[in-house]
Amino acid sequence: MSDHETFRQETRAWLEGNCPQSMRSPILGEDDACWGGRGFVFKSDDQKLWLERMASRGWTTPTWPTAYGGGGLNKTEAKILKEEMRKIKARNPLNSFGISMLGPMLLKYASEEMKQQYLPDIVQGKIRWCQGYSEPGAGSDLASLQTKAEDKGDHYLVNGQKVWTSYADKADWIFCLVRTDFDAAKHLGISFLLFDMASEGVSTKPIKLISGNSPFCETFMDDVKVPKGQLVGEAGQGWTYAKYLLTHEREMISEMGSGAAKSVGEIAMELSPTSEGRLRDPILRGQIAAHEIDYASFVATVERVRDEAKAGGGVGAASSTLKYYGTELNKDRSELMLKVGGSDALEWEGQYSGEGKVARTWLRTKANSIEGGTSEVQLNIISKRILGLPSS
Amino acid sequence: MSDHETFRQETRAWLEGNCPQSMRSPILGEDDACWGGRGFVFKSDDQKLWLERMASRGWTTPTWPTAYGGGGLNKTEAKILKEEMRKIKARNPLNSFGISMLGPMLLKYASEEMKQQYLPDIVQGKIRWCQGYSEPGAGSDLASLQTKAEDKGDHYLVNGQKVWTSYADKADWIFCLVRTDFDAAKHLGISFLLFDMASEGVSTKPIKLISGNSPFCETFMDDVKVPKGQLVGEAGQGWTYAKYLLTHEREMISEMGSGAAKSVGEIAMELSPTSEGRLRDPILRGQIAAHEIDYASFVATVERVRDEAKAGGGVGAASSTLKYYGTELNKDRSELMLKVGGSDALEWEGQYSGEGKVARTWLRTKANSIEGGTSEVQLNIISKRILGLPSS
Amino acid sequence: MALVLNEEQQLLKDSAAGFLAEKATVEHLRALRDSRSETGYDADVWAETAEMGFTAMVVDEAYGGVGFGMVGAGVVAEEMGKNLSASPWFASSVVAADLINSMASDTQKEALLGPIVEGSNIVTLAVDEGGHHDPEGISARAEKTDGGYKLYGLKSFVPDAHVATQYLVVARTSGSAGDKSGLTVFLLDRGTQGLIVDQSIMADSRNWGRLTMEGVAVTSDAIIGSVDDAFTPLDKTLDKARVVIAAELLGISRACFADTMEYLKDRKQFGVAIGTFQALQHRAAHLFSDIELAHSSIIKALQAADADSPALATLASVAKAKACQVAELATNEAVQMFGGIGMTDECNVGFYMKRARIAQALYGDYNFHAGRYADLRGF
Amino acid sequence: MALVLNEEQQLLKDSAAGFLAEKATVEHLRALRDSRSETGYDADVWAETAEMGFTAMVVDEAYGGVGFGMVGAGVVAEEMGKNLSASPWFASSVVAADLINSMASDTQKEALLGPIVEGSNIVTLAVDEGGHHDPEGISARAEKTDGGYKLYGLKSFVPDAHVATQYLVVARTSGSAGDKSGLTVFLLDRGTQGLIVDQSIMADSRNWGRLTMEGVAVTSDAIIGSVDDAFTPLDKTLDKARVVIAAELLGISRACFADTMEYLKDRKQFGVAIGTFQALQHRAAHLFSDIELAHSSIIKALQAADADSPALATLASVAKAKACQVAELATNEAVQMFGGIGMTDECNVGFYMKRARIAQALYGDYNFHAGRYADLRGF
Repeated sequence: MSDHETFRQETRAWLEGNCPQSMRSPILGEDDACWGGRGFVFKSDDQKLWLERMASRGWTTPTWPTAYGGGGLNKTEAKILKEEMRKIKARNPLNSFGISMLGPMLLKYASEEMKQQYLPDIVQGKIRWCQGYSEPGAGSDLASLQTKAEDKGDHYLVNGQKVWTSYADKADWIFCLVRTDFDAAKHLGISFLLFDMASEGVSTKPIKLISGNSPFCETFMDDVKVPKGQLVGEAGQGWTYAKYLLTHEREMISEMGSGAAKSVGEIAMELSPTSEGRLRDPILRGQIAAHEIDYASFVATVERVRDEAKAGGGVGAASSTLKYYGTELNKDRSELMLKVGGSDALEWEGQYSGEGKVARTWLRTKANSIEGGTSEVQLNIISKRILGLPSS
Repeated sequence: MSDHETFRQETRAWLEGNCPQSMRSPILGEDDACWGGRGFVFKSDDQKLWLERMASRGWTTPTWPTAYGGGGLNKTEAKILKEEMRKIKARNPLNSFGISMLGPMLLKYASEEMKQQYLPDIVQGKIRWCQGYSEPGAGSDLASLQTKAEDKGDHYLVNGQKVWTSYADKADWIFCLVRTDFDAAKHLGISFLLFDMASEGVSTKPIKLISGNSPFCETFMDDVKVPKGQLVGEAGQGWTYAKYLLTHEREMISEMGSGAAKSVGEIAMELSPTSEGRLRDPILRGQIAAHEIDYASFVATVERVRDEAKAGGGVGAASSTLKYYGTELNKDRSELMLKVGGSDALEWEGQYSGEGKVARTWLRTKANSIEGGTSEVQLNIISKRILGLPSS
Repeated sequence: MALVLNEEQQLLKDSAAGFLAEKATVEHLRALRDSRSETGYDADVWAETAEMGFTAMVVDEAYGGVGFGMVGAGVVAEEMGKNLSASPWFASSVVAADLINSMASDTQKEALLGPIVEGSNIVTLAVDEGGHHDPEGISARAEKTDGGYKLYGLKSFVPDAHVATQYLVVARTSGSAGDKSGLTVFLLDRGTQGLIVDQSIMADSRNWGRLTMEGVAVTSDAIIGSVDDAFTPLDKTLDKARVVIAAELLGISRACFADTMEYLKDRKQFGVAIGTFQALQHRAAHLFSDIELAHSSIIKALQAADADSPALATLASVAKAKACQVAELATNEAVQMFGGIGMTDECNVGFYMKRARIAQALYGDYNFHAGRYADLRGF
Repeated sequence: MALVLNEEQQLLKDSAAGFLAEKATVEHLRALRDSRSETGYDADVWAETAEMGFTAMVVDEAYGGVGFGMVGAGVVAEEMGKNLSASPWFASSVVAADLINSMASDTQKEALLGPIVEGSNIVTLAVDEGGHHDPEGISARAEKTDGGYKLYGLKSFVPDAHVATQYLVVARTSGSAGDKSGLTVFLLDRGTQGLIVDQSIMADSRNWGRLTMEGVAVTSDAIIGSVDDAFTPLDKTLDKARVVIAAELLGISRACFADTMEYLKDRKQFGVAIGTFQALQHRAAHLFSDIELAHSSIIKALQAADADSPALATLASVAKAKACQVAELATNEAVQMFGGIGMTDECNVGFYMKRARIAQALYGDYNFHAGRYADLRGF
């Protein structure tokens, strides 16, 4: 038996014995996920147990080195783990920006000491991180940030404001872009700081969205003291680290919705009038077919990009294509869901619609092509970096 | 009875008595139209008769002043004439760039002497005109033209090359943009000349298009002497006249196809498989409906723009909207016609397909959004002149 | 007829624009929503709306109307769309008023239209029963009894249901779901035994509700028009309603587009106004053209309604379909061009977007009308 | 299976690319067209194509094939698309070869496949009868006679008909148009009494023709596969053919896109390269993304074909539909971005566009496959 086959069988047996039954069904929404962190209240004992068991093997971060608490798996093993988890519908044990965004960047750029200090807590879900990138008025022009970090010898004194900080009101620590040099060129004066959200001078204010939810905050920094040891890499190199991190964020966002349990066509057949085994609205049927043809091609592209990356070569600019197309398709899917449901899908409150689940999800998707770099920014990246079209 | 009602009855009677029966059916293609000019060979006696009779009343140019041979009709009367001609399916007696493009500009900008000299021959179809605007390599940047006209006292000496000259090989005269001042700013050194295509030094070469036809030529001017009297208006003001003329060209092109005898839906019902009174391909049915909904809205817009112009205010930037949308719809219509006909529509030679009528028409429409100002140029105009968006 | 407003219609437009921009704006709607208003509209503004004569557009002059017809209603609806004005105007003063005006007996008109024009009664049409508009598919039924009828069934997506004083309920007196014949309109008073009215909270923060009829007993006097034959006149009123709601969608598109253009001119990124980016300029110019096309199709259909043209059905489907497509594009482009700000509740774009999707769904969405167009045109 | 080419497949791709870019380019096609070539392809190049092994992709090794399978055929087809290589390769070496390879008896394979691989015989499938692909709708009929069958009917849009040596004709041995059962494949030799072959000149300047069968007598030996049951194996071969033609469309899209990008970088207007205009950049970037999606769907479907996956039908419809949509966009964007030059016959864009529409129509256009996808997915 090949090593991989052995690994598969052992993994299957371990999952079978360790994944609680209640953790073998899809989550019902972001509220139902395990986010970890200092103040996190587990929804159930099973949720806590599942996190602990997976974290003990480092399988919350399967490919991270064991030296930092990770699983130390190679890519093939990690794929097998994922496949086996999928087979029993095992939930992701931990949702974490520490894992999906900060961690890969620290692994690549941080000092050994810093890795030792921060990575294990991310693996265990002990610290919940948030991202301090965007600032009011900056939008796509991320590098125009104005949050100031003055060098005060042993610490930086941070003043400024961030916006679109996901779950800042629930996070323990923030990874934050600051300007340490106002004389340097726009992209060169930026540094990358980590600090505790409980630090004196940090405050947050949730932003109410069109979906009625408030997953984002404004974050204010008023004379916040950040020890020098919490600077990642070198001062002035923050933009390089930030871009690397953004590539991972793009990947994550482009996959949102790609785990959708049911296709639009299936849902439509359940909800819409049908006639002789077909949707009664032939135009809707054509629209859904068009969407699903694109979606199937997109999923194949995600697969192909991974396979190509595995065969050598990084993700690189391909992530812009996936981010752009994936988020546009996700919006398209939501518009189709409105058409499928008709006026029923536009209810906002009430049990009938699960408190407006379809409508609120639809509105939420509108942000997909804005957050993590707008569609326009991705198209700019593609046209310049891949197609080599000239700048004006 | 109102004056207009009287006019309508008189017009109807005259048309009934004067329009030959064979001129009461749609033309079969550009070859079947009456173009006039010195060398024109009439397709039939009826065609000649119909031109002469209409020209004798000035009704080839119904709204032009009688002083220049026009019909002298007001807008309402002209509309009535058009309606009555449509009722009996009367053909346009004369296809002419002199009428649709040059004439309106001369009426606005030319000297009285010039009007007397050129307009009556246009009305009578005695002289066939072509347009010398585009130059090789200029494309949308029309004003970058390089054809040189040197002031030699009593004449200009013209040297240069034009391209996309419609039917230059069949035209008698050309209206031609030339550069008379190479030191002036780009738009200011341009003048507007008229000259005989039989002048020494003028030669033409047809351009073979993807449709297999050659309606356009390259036109070469090699030391062509053009008398000063053939300059329109003032030297250096050619760009102003050219732009005015372009507005009329845009209108003309935007209406191409709007006289389509049958809707796509009707044609599809004749050519495509149907089932219980509907097209058997429900996706095609949806695509045709989408096209026709847009087309009906477009036709209503053409009507509204005219009515608004009549109620005061010119055509102005609205012509860009019509040009842009009309040509895109015309291309869309042709793509749909391919879908309707399937492989039958892609035949290129042979009686079965009328020598590839559908395919060649389809290819011809691709030029609609290029000629007379590309769609991109129209969108630039709309965003700047109507929406007031800033230039970079 | 020229596809432009005449002088009177232009004055009406200016008057509606001025009144609504002061009294019934997005801000007013936001306040109603945040206070969880029980009525969902401002009673004083509604009374003023009636005083201004906006409630009298489609009613014959003999019954207190002002004779502006559907062109007038469309002009007002466009301004309502621009301001997202919350009121029972569309349900009562346009749809119910036109149905009564065109179907009811003289006695009924005499009794019903005055209070509608005055705004003292709010009447609403209950036609749909599921998520999709389908007047032929109605299955609510009216069973013949000794003294009249008993009604059973459900009605959903009923505008202003919980504030209405009377309901025009379409029910089946014969045939079965899918038949055009067999439909009859009944007038039900609020509070009639067996009639349960539930409010629905919809995405647009406006008034909607459901009716449940558990054997609602009415006499034959409650019938508007003739028994079994409601479909044709009902569909004509629906066609007019479709064009007027298309005009509201046009107003939404125009206002949302205007806000977006202003933002493109003001908002700076990378040191320049984002309106200088050609990719955005071209999308804006395309959207502008689309809005102009929708405008033309709507005014053409409104005029056809007033002229009682046989082309109304086709033109109404063109206008509603085009307006739906344009409103979807305009609101989606707005949130994308506004970026993060467009995602926040404090920005008006979300309000436009939510109301647009509701108005798109009402009386047939794009797909309904594109399919209907193809049927009407015989392909 | 990883969605990337393995080393052997990559070598095949490089070899095809090199060979075709030298021997069978758009320029060669233009020359064939302008000389009104009677055969429509270059016999020497065709012989070389066979020598290089490209004609042996889909045939079992036992019959002279090289075992590259459909992935191999797709790789070659993409390069043929890039060059618009004119040859009977697709009709004979892919479609006919696969049909025989999968349906014929050992004796038939022994007899037929060798000459196909050698390129000495050109065999083509005659399935369609009208403007639209519709294998179930076949009405050409084969009437049972004493010694065999007599065939009657018309076949149109037959690739390489007038240069073929043999025809695989699908005809109805029972049932009527619309039935899946009752179809049978017959092998007809060129020149058989009653078989009339007419060339059609199509927009792509490639080889097409019509067959008229006026009682073509054949013995039962002419039957490939079993009587009445051809639909299922035929549709499987068609699915493979659909993906391979999708790969050709991908090649066309890529070449056309590459030419366009080059033009955008070189062509100057208003003093700058037109590739600096953001509106064009965004359209180019979108198109690029679309081409990448088509690529992925095609390689996935090609692998499914070789793995004999039950998902082939769905994946084939996804791949063909996506390739059709992308090729239409790529060619239309090309002519628009090239402007006037793109309208001239001397520019290659027109050739790409014409061939693309033909390849789009062949074995089901976008609409056919979108509808088929919906049927297969049960909605």
